[in-house]
Amino acid sequence: MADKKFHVKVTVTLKNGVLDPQGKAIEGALGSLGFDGVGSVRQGKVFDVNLNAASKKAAQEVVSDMCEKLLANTVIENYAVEVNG
Amino acid sequence: MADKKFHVKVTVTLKNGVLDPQGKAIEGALGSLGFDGVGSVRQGKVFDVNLNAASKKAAQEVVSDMCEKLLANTVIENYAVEVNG
Amino acid sequence: MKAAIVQFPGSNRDRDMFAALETISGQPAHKVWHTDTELPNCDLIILPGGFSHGDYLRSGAIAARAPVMRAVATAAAQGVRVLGVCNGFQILTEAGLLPGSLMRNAGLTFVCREVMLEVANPQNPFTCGYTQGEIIRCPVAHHDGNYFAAPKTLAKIESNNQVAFRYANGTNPNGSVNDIAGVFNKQGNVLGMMPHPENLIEAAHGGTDGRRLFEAALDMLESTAA
Amino acid sequence: MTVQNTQPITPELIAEHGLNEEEYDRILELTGREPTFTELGIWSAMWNEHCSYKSSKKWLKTLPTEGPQVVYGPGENAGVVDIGDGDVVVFKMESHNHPSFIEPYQGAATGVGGILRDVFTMGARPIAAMNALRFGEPDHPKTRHLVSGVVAGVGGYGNSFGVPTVGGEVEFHPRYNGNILVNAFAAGLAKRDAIYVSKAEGVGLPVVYLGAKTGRDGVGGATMASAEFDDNIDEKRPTVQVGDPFTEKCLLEACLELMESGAVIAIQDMGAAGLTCSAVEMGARGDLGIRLDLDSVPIREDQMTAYEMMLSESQERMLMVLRPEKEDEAKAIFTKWGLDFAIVGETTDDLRFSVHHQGEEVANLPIKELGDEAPEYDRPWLEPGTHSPQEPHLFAPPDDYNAALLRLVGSADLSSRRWVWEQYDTLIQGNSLQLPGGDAGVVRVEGHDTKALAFSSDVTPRYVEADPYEGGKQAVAECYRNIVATGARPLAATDNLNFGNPERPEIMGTLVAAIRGIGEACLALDMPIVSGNVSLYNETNGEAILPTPTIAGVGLMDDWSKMARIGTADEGDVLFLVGTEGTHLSQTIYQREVLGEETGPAPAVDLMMERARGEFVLAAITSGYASACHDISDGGLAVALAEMCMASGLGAECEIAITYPHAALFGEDQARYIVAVDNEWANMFAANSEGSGVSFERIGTVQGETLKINDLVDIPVSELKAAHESWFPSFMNPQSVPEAAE
Ligand SMILES: Nc1ncnc2c1ncn2[C@@H]1O[C@H](COP(=O)(O)OP(=O)(O)O)[C@@H](O)[C@H]1O
Ligand SMILES: [Mg+2]
Repeated sequence: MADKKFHVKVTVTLKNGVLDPQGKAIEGALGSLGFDGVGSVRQGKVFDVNLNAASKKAAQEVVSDMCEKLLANTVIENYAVEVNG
Repeated sequence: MADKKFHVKVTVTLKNGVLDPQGKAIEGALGSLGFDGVGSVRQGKVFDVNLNAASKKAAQEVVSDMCEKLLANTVIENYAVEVNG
Repeated sequence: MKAAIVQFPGSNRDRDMFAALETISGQPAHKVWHTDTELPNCDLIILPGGFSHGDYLRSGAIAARAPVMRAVATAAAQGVRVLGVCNGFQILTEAGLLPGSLMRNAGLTFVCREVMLEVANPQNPFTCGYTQGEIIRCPVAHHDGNYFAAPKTLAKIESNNQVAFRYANGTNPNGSVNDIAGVFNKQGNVLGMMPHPENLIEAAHGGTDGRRLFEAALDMLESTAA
Repeated sequence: MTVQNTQPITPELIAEHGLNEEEYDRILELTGREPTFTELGIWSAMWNEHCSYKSSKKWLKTLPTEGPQVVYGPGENAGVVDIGDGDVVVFKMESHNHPSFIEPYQGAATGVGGILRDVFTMGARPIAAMNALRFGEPDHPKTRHLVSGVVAGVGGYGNSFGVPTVGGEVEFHPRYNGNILVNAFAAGLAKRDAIYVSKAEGVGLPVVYLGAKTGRDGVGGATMASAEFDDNIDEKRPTVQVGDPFTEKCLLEACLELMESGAVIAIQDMGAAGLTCSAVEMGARGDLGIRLDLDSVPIREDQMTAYEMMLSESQERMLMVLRPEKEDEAKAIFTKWGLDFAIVGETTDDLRFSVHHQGEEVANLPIKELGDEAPEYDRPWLEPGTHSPQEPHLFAPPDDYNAALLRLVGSADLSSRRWVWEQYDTLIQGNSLQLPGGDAGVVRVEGHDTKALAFSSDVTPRYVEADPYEGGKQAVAECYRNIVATGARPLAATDNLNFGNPERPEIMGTLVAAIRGIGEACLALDMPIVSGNVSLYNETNGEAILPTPTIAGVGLMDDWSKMARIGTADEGDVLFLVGTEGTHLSQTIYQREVLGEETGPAPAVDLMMERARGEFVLAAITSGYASACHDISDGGLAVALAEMCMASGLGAECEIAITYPHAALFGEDQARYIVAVDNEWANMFAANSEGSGVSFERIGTVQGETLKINDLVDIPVSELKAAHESWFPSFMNPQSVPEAAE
């Protein structure tokens, strides 16, 4: 079957309430660099995945599966998948 | 001045041509998990920043400044700032 | 010669470095806190290993923006010797005092083991205790030591003889480009390296190959080229 | 998730808190009324197995805990042992089994963080760490993921914190498929006259909260650690604690600075059931009441209830009682290190634990009873059965001794753990004299020219399963031997007792017998138990882990220049076997790997013989006769010889007296060592052994590049090494080695 190319963006973020030491350190550093008014910073990951799939829906599914199996640690992280044609 | 709350999303990605060991390792791991058709994977970071600023534009500016000064290493990374009301 | 060691929150080989300098020179080094804006009068500034600020965001990134780094940059511009080991190397690249970046190890895991280093340029106050092409032993212990520089920068580093050490005999532990383990700045008074010479300076460490680096930097060698 | 303090106390709620009817009746009596919701949480935290040791206390009391070297035995955050010159070594081991199964990286990382905190809470700077890990069978679908996460987590925390990891264990067995074990050990150095404990003194003094902010992490965690798993495991996930080694490193430096300033009266880290346990302990120990004001507790999440704050297991937090006049100085230190500092209460004279939140008193309980009156059970137990001995002739010999030996050194349990320990910083602090790969990790005592400490962690669960009493003895004996083999004198030990559900009499019987064995061995080998940890309910769907009482020992070396190593034998050295010919093949690695069975009794441990041979080997090493030394354990004499050859890169030619070849080569009889002696000293060594009545045999010479044993074994050392080094990497990276060896 003739697959199409898709560009998929995956965003992985920590679940609510899970401690984010990185975010905390960045908040501190922004403060000491003189940035005021910073309420909170949370850090996450993005993945740009290029892949071949039969359809947009198939791409969405396969990348969600990748998230479950590898890209996200679903015990403490959420993920979002966004497919671009 | 009465500041408003803004939620800003910063995406930091490696510039083209910059080595991405994590992305490469993920490509390999996806392959061995049986995912076919994966062209390339690049890993980046996202930051969710909550801050107070006078306006959307001000928020945009201050966060861009944060990127220049800290959040991104502009020698090897690009950044994008997206402000939500 | 007087040395100063800069301490950041999360530095953890500062004590190793302090002990090594004292063992070698018999003199305690100054300790400088990351919020200090002035440096004590010294001829050698050392940024030690560790996980400054947890290495959060990027290794060395937050430390590179500490107040003390302005003073370090000024001193470096005046020709004071600056040595960054491991996290110190990462901080120096983040601060723009050395070219290139240290990315995640190619194997993605932390690596602690002994490697072999080839001395690539001994015409320098840090490396003049070694000979050209000499192979020495040195331990590494890092997660982000994969040296990377864009092709143009890399070409410059090579043509200026800015490579201090290369991993030798197939012992590159992290995927560094051109096996680079340590680089100088253009002027040659700033050195950054991933391996830990301070952990191989006495019999108890099982070898003393790291010693000559400090003896050279402290002008303690018998015949130091000026 | 926010449950108000007025939540009615129903039988379901009581059961959810792991409390039975009898326990609840006692709580009603001690409270003098129905407890509030927060109070129920406090009682359950204090009375759960993890904090109260209610099933094991009766038996733990039988362990030897005293000796002239012991400064503080069990009961403090860590044991404290004198090493002379005004110095002490402070150490303990603790499990983080359940959390590591749920989230391997963070579970292992926070386990390391917890044990480091126990050590520096007492004023000691951590100088060495170990990790004893047990995973399910290699083929189990979860194992690889768990190994990689746990190892990365142990390294991620310890490396960043800056403590060298100098030893540990990794084993695989199907009985750990549903319950892995992560036991973390840490040791620190302090001055004998500058040890800090949790006992508060003085009324009206500020109770100070230090370190990281409080979130909802691990709420219910202590309860979880003491509950059996079932398939509903997913529901328990959101309570995962995340470790922040950076904050912990800052906390270490700040605490040590603060102690030096003289501001600290009492200090207690917040571990399981954080604020509750630490506050109660400080008060109860000091015969004081504590009043807490939760509105001052630094929090990082909105709308936290009193219940959540009292039970939160957020990491990197401490509670202290400070001298009021030093408050400003103390605060400055913490600000310098970027840590939260808040006065959250005070000591009182009414022996009540009184907790206030938003203008309301949410708990008011008798503090002594909370601390000391936890139930203590004499659970029914069954004396374990025994196996009759199996003579060597009942076991088939291998078709090919070379193949058998290669198989053993390349097996899952005996292969090199390099893949693991290279992810750990083993060199930091510049004092590591022996790295993982030998018998024990050895670390120089900073500030002293010649002294060093040796560390080893050991247990052979298959022996404990076969015979808990002998297995318990064996764990201590092997630890003793590993320390002796470096030339250090064993000083004291800590234990981590990992077992299944103690409410099952056969499991309880195993625990009882193992403790008896451990106790006897510790007494005979002069290694008092100075701290420890018990992890029960390691079961999934009714299947328990192998009984795993991990023993971690510490030894002292007066002069490290005399130290022995596994790999320092020289060409021409004479090899001696200290001990007798191997005879015991039941429950051996040979039986398991080559014959595919695990049957019969564990090897018996003759403690008098262990002691006598240990003393002899120690004397030989400290008088400088031994150029290398290694104890004989898993895999027997042949594996021990192979390990010495691989470590030195040199071969050996051995001719040994043999009755049953397979038993002589692979038997796992106890109390044995191999010592390499310079040819010049060989006769002297032999005369000394004879003189001291220790059995020995001159078995061969170090030479060439091949290991030869009689006409049975003839393998190039390089081939042994290839088998030994390849198992772990090919297991963890199957894609890079397509046809991974089984
Ligand atoms: N998880 C680990 N971390 C660090 N070192 C380890 C680990 N597991 C095993 N080792 C090291 O590998 C070597 C072999 O382990 P083991 O077979 O358990 O030793 P022994 O038989 O002497 O008790 C030892 O030096 C031990 O400390
Ligand atoms: Mg051993």
